[in-house]
Amino acid sequence: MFEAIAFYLFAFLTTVMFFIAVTTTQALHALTALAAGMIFISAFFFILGADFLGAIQIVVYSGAVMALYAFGMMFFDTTRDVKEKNGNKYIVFGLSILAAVLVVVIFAAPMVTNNIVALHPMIEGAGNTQELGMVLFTKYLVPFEVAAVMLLVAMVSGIVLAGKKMDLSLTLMSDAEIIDAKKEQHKKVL
Amino acid sequence: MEIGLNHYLVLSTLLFAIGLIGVMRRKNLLLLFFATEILLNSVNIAFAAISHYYGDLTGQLFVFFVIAIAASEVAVGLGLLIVWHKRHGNIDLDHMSTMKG
Amino acid sequence: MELYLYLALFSPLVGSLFAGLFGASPRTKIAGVVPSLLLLLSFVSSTVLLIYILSGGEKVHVEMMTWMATGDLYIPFGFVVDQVSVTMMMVVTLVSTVVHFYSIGYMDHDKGFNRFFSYLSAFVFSMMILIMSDNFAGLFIGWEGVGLCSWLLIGFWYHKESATWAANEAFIMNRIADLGMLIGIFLVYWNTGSLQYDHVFATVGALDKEVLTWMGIFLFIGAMGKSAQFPLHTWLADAMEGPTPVSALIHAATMVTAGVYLVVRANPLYDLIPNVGLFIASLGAFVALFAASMALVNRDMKRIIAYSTLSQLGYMFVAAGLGAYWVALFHLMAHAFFKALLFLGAGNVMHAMHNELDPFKMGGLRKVMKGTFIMMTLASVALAGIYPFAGFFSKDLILEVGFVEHHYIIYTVLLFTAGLTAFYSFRLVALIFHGEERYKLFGIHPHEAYKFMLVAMSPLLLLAIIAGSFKMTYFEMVTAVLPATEYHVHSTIAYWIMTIGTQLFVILAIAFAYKKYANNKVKVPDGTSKMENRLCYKILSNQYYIPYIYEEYLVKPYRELSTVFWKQVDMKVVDATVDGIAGIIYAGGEKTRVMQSGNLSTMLKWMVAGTIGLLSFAVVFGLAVRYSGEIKTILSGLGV
Amino acid sequence: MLNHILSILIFFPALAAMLGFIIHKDSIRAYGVAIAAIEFSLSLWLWFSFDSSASGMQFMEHLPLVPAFGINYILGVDGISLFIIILASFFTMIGIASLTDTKNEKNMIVTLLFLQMTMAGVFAALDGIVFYIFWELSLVPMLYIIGAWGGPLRIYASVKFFLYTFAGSLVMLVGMLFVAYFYYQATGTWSFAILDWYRLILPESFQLWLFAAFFIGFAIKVPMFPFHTWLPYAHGQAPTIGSVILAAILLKMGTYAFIRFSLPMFPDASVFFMFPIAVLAIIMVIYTAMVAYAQEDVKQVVAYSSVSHMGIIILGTFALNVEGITGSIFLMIAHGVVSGALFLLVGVIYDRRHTKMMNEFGGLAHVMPRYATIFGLMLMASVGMPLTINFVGEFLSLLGFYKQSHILTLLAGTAIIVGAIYMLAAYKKMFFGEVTNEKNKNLPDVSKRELLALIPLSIITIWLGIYPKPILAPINNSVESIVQLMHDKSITNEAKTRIPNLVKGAEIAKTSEQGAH
Amino acid sequence: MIEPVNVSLASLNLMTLAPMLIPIVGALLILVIDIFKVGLDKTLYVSISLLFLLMDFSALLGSAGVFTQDGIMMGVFNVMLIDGLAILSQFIIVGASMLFIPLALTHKRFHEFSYPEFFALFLFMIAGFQFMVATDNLILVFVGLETSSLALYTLVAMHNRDKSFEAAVKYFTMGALAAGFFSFGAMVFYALTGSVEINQIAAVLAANKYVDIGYVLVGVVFMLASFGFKLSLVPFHTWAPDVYEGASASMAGFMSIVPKIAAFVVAMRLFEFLIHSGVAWLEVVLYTFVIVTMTAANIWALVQTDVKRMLAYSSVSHAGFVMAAILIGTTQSNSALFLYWILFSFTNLGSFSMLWISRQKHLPEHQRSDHTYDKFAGMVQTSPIAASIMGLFMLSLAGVPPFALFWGKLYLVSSAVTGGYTVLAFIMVLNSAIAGYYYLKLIVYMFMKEPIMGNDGHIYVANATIALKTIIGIAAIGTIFAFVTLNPLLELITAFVYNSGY
Repeated sequence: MFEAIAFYLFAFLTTVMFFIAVTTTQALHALTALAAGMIFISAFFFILGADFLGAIQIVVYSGAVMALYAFGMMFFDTTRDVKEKNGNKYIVFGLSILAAVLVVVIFAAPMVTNNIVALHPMIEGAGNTQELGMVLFTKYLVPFEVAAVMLLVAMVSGIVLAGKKMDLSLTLMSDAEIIDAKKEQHKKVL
Repeated sequence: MEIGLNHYLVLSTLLFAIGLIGVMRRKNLLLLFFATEILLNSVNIAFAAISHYYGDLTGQLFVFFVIAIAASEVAVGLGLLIVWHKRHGNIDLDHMSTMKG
Repeated sequence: MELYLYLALFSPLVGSLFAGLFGASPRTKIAGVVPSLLLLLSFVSSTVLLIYILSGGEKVHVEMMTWMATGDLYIPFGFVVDQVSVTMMMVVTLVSTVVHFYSIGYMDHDKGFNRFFSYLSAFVFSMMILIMSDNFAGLFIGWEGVGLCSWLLIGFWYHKESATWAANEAFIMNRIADLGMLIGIFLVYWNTGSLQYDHVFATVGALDKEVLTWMGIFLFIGAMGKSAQFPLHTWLADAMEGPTPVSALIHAATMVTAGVYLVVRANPLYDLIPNVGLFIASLGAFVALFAASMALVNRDMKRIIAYSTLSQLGYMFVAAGLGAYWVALFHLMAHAFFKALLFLGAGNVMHAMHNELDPFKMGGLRKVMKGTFIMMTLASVALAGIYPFAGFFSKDLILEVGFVEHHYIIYTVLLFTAGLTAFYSFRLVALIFHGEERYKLFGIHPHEAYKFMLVAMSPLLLLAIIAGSFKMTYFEMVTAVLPATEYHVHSTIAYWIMTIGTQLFVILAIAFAYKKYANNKVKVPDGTSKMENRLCYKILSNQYYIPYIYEEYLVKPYRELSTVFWKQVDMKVVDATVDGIAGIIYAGGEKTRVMQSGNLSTMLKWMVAGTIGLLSFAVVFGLAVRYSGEIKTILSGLGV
Repeated sequence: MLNHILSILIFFPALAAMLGFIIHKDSIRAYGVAIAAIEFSLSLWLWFSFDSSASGMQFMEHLPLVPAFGINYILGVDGISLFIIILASFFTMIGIASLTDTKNEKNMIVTLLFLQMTMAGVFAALDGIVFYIFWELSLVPMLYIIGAWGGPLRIYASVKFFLYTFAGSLVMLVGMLFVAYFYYQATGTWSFAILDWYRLILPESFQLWLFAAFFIGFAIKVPMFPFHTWLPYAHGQAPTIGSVILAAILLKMGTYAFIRFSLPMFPDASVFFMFPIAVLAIIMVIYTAMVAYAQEDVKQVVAYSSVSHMGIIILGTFALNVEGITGSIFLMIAHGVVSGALFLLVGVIYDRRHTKMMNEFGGLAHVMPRYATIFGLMLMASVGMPLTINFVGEFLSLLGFYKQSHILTLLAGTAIIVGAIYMLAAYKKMFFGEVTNEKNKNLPDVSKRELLALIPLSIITIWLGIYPKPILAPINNSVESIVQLMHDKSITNEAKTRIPNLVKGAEIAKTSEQGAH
Repeated sequence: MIEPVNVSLASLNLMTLAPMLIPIVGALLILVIDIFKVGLDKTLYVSISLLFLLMDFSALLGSAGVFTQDGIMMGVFNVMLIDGLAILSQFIIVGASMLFIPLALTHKRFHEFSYPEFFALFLFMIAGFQFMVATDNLILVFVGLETSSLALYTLVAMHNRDKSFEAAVKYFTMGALAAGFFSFGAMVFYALTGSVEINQIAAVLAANKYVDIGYVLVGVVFMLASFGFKLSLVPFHTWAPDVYEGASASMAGFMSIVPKIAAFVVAMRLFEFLIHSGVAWLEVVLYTFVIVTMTAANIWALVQTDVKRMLAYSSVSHAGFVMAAILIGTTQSNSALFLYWILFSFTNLGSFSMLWISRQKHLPEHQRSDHTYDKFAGMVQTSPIAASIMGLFMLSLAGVPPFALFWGKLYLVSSAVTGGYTVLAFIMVLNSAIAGYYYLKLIVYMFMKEPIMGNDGHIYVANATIALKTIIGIAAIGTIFAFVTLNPLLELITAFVYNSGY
């Protein structure tokens, strides 16, 4: 019973929050609603016994990602009203509602599957974090390392793209301009 | 009233649909990225629920990786937006249609 | 004998090539003399062969080399000299020798002198192939070859629009008939397995009547074109645009008789299908009358003679159709002599009159052109069939054939035509040589032709007079290969009545012609006289409006249809379809490329829309599978 | 060397063309003529070493290319292909020799040499894929020739030519893949070798579909009505040399392919489709002849006349008997010579006047008598005058088809009438009458260089018209074996009766002879 | 309680990781070098990248050798899956990359190559792709996919001009949406089967006899959408033309080959078993995708005015063409896919490289985009060899024999024929015919038109260096003489594909 109440409550809250996040014209509202939604989602994780995920959901999303977005928002100066031209709202909503309805039609039906064998069953008596760690560092070691590479890639990309070096475009400069620019740089360094 | 897997799946789908709405109607790229986050998050709920009901950890691992991916995407996406913003002073995708046809 | 055969056959070719060598160079006598002498050689060789055959020699048969051989088909270049072909060879070489010599004078002033002899000899060569070939394919070579030479010679004065038009007309009309001929040949091949005369005629007896009939009909269609039978006759009159010696040689004596020759040659075939024979005879009789009627009112000297030729060809076909092949061949021979003479005479007149052709503009020429006058008169007499000239023996024989074979209608028609023939022949003679000297009105100073031209014509004159006396010799010779039916009216009285009656009728016609046209009252018609405005005159002078009909209802529609095919069908339907398909594809690209608006939002929408589309399809499918049982029940309930 | 003569024939010009790039442009013509002459003499050598009495393939070469997929480099000639190869090299030679002032002469000659490679390849190939390679590749040089040296609409014409044929041959390719697959199913190995395919007996329903697929490829190439509309454009826009080779050789690929592929591989389908195709052929003959009559441009007349003649060739091919097929092959060569010559002749006048409109001319016989004579000769050959090369082919083709249908042959036979009509009309417009146009008054007659090309063609036209045997005999041998093969392979009764059995016929004749004794 | 885990090192089969680790090491090395010494020339990095790719290639050769002997290998807790598909596709990925990297050595300076990070990201990306193809675990697929994609977005943007930013943003955003689809699809499969490993999924679904077909279809739909994006199937292709146009020509050529083959391999793993289990729906949908993608992309390519955009649409069309192989799903068709793609990579890289060497920095006024058709008008007169080579590539793309792509088309269409897809075979060839038009258009411009005023032909080779010429030469030789290597190639591919169970 408690579970049901919690589910419906948080379901309602996340839905509303996310809905606000995609519809509001106030960027700040959107950001706030999104962050709230994320936190509510972590509630589901806790309900479902995925404590570790709940924690990183809050840490990574609400902490890191939202902070990044907030920073971005300030950088882009989009804290004010966002003016968006939306010519064909009906298409947007029509398509989405259709999508939702279609999937719900199927998902509302019970699954008859019965051959499911848990490959990595939950272990009695171990904490969620422990369990995850076990699997992550055995079976999913490679994906984990690749994810590390991915984060490295993301980092390098972020640095490169946001870096100062991108301000001048060698692609658009003729050879002479490039030489001039080089000299300029040298001066600065000196 | 038992909350079953289907409930979570339906919820996840609804949230996914909300994400799609955002993806389709947002013209401000930053806000558009919000919507993509919603997409990933909605799936995460479903994964966690399935994991829970099947007693299998893979779903939670998937969520773990999805979160990592989402974080990386944010980094790259913001990087791209920054370069664009530096040049054009806006991040409105309606201004971004020099190539077409 | 083979040597003579080759001499007879190839010397015209050598002559042609020799003259052809000078084709592009200015006029030289030698280009005319050498071919003429070579033809004389050919003539002599033919004579030798004739004597050889006459003296009872075996027919000469040579096979020079293979032409086509594939599958079961085997066609050699084979030549045969037998009684029939040697007769034709004599006619052809004699007339052409005469015409060649004559032409040296006639074409004297023409720029294309060398070219002319080249063509003319080439024609003789083709004609020789036609008559000497031992198979249908060889015949067809000659057949087409003479057609080609005829085209070249009719259009000899190619700067004249009318000449080239006539040349093309002749060629195309002949082609129509040649198609029939070709089909006939195919029929022969597929039914007998060969094209060699001896093999074919040995096997035709075993064939179906129906097949034989078709064979006969198609071969005769070929003959109709070459011999200008109705309805393919219009080209012959128009062919008179060519130089007159050409008309004499090709369009009177030789080429046009090729059709008759074909029927004669194929006599074993036609003997088996008397119905077709009767048709040929009827058509012949019709053409005889039909052509003669057009000759009555015509105002073109050469055309009159051409119609006369046509009419006489009709006679020949009557004979051939009724199975009297030797008679047909005999008339062919005799006709060749006097008709060529007539044409050459006409040529003299033309020369004298500076190419004036309207006999109404001449008159009284007998004073200045005595020799020509005599020759033409005698030729006309022969044509009219007055005893003892050649025409009497050959033409009266055909009348007799008609009578004896109990085809009285044909007989009557031919008899009437004989009168007409006499009338128009002497109308022409009278207009040209008698009466007032109307040419003076036009400021022409006529003169007689070169002496040697007259000399050259003299053999023909001689033969026109005496050819009839060879009848029995000839009969004995040819009947070695042709059916030897003698045609005698059984009752002697009837015979005499018929003969004398015919003679009287003809003489009356001549007298009438003289009375009407040999006086000084004849005026150059100007289209106002009462007679000229009569309906029948108009019909006749317009050749029954047949050329008009052809032009209006065949040529023009063909031309228009061609243009429609090109401009409407080919360009606007066939090609437009191809381009249309390409255009639709291209336009499809242009129309739909807006999908790529360049706007990211649109792109995302497309992605989502694609997914949704797939989803809807999936749901429909999934539901259908899940509820397949129920759906089936409902459907069966509905009676599907 | 004789063992590889076909490869040499194919690749020698290509190698020479590559070398041609480094030759100075002033000397390129001599080089081109020399190469083409060598190529031609090689092809003559091929002829002399060819055993005319044998019916099978000769000078076979076999080299695995993609054995895993059954693609092999197999070459060989028989009587059917031999003469077209010779003709191709001959036309390349005289084409280069008589080339008049052309911009970028070097490119032209190099292109022509490449074209020669593809032409030799198509007719020598005995593997479906190798055949297809050369077949497609031949489009490229021709595309370039039309597109780079053509008239004002050249790009449209060349692209249309390329795409149309390309699309058709792709469909054919699918057909080939099917045949190979059926062969695979039957034997367990892949093979694209034509001689292997010959051994394959397919059910009639398959034959019909495959025949249709091949037909589209071939029919467009021929081109058959209603796929012919690329041809007038291609000819109309192409430079003289392009038209010559297009008409003389490239069109023959289609008809040749019918004989090489469609007939022996699908005998029942050939019989089944005989009448529809014959009807198409007759439409080609009559309809295009009429269209030709309506033309105002002399080159278009010749172009449409090509279509018309190709109709007869198709008809002969689908006579399905020795006479017809032999005739059609002979007519291919004949038409190659004659239409090639006619296009050369049109080129002669085009070089002088830079127009091809007939109303611009008139009375040319006065000004250019030699030209008029040669034109006249070719005209007569074109209308099928006996003792010219065309007649032999036309006669045999029609004769052959007469066995199958009387009425249709009669209709097709109108070719000799309608052909005469447009040809004579065109000749009359151009050569007869008075010289009316001032510009025509002083045109020079045919030059020596032009005669260099025209005289040999004239000689061939007459020589082979009088004595076709040297060509007819080898063709006949090969055709007999194909017809026999078709008869043996055919399944339906209809086909058994339509296609003559040569062996049985001979046996009966023998036994009856014995009986007579 | 959790038991300690004992894993023997041998059972991990760490060798399977070698090919992926090599580029990662290379990338790290580059980053490290950059830390120590700034401003080194790009030639150094090109050489290092090339070297590591070469090592990667030889490592792959090793794997290939092992595969031929022992068959399919699993490694590192059965996450890595080294089968024929993985090896073949890695060969293509690494091979094409080796052809791509030297294209950095242009005569003109372009922005991205001044970064050592460019090469590092490039190598990371290669590793990402390699991971993606060498596993059947959807998690690793996803992570690999994202690694490579994120790097690729950056590489595109690093060209540093407005169009490339626009391209990168578009690519990125749509990529993010596709990532969402991917995770959703994976979720559905996970919900259905409790597994994220394709083999396992297949096994469970088969055991259940596809009772939950509706769920399966939803999963397939989202997977299709995700891979449709990666493979640029219509209507998920919209990024392709814009991104190709925005990216540098060399990068566009790279993108037309490497990411797609990786996606193809995953699609093959994922859809092949579904097709074989008789999911009629999927067959219909794929059929539609193939036809629509081929045809629509073709007709859009027809109307392009820019060669690069035309080639972009043409690549889309080719992808649709090759997608047919997955639809057909026989060993022959799957082999044909690899054969096609190998041959395609030579030709397409070649043609994009030709555009690359003619890249101008500043466009003249009459020229609207980088590579308009007009720019190539009359090219044969000024630079005949370049024009001939370009023409060669166009002919090959059009499928004119005997050039490379013809053989691919031949084998692919043949597989359609063999697989019983007759109509599809005809549609495929007819599309090739339509495609002929736009390839021909460029040939027409190059060979049959007069050059635009003031074009002295320098622009066509302005960017050329020995390195670029070598690459183009290799591509040209590969295009012309493909038939020589065809037989061994075909045998190898067939053996690899067959032994992997496809």
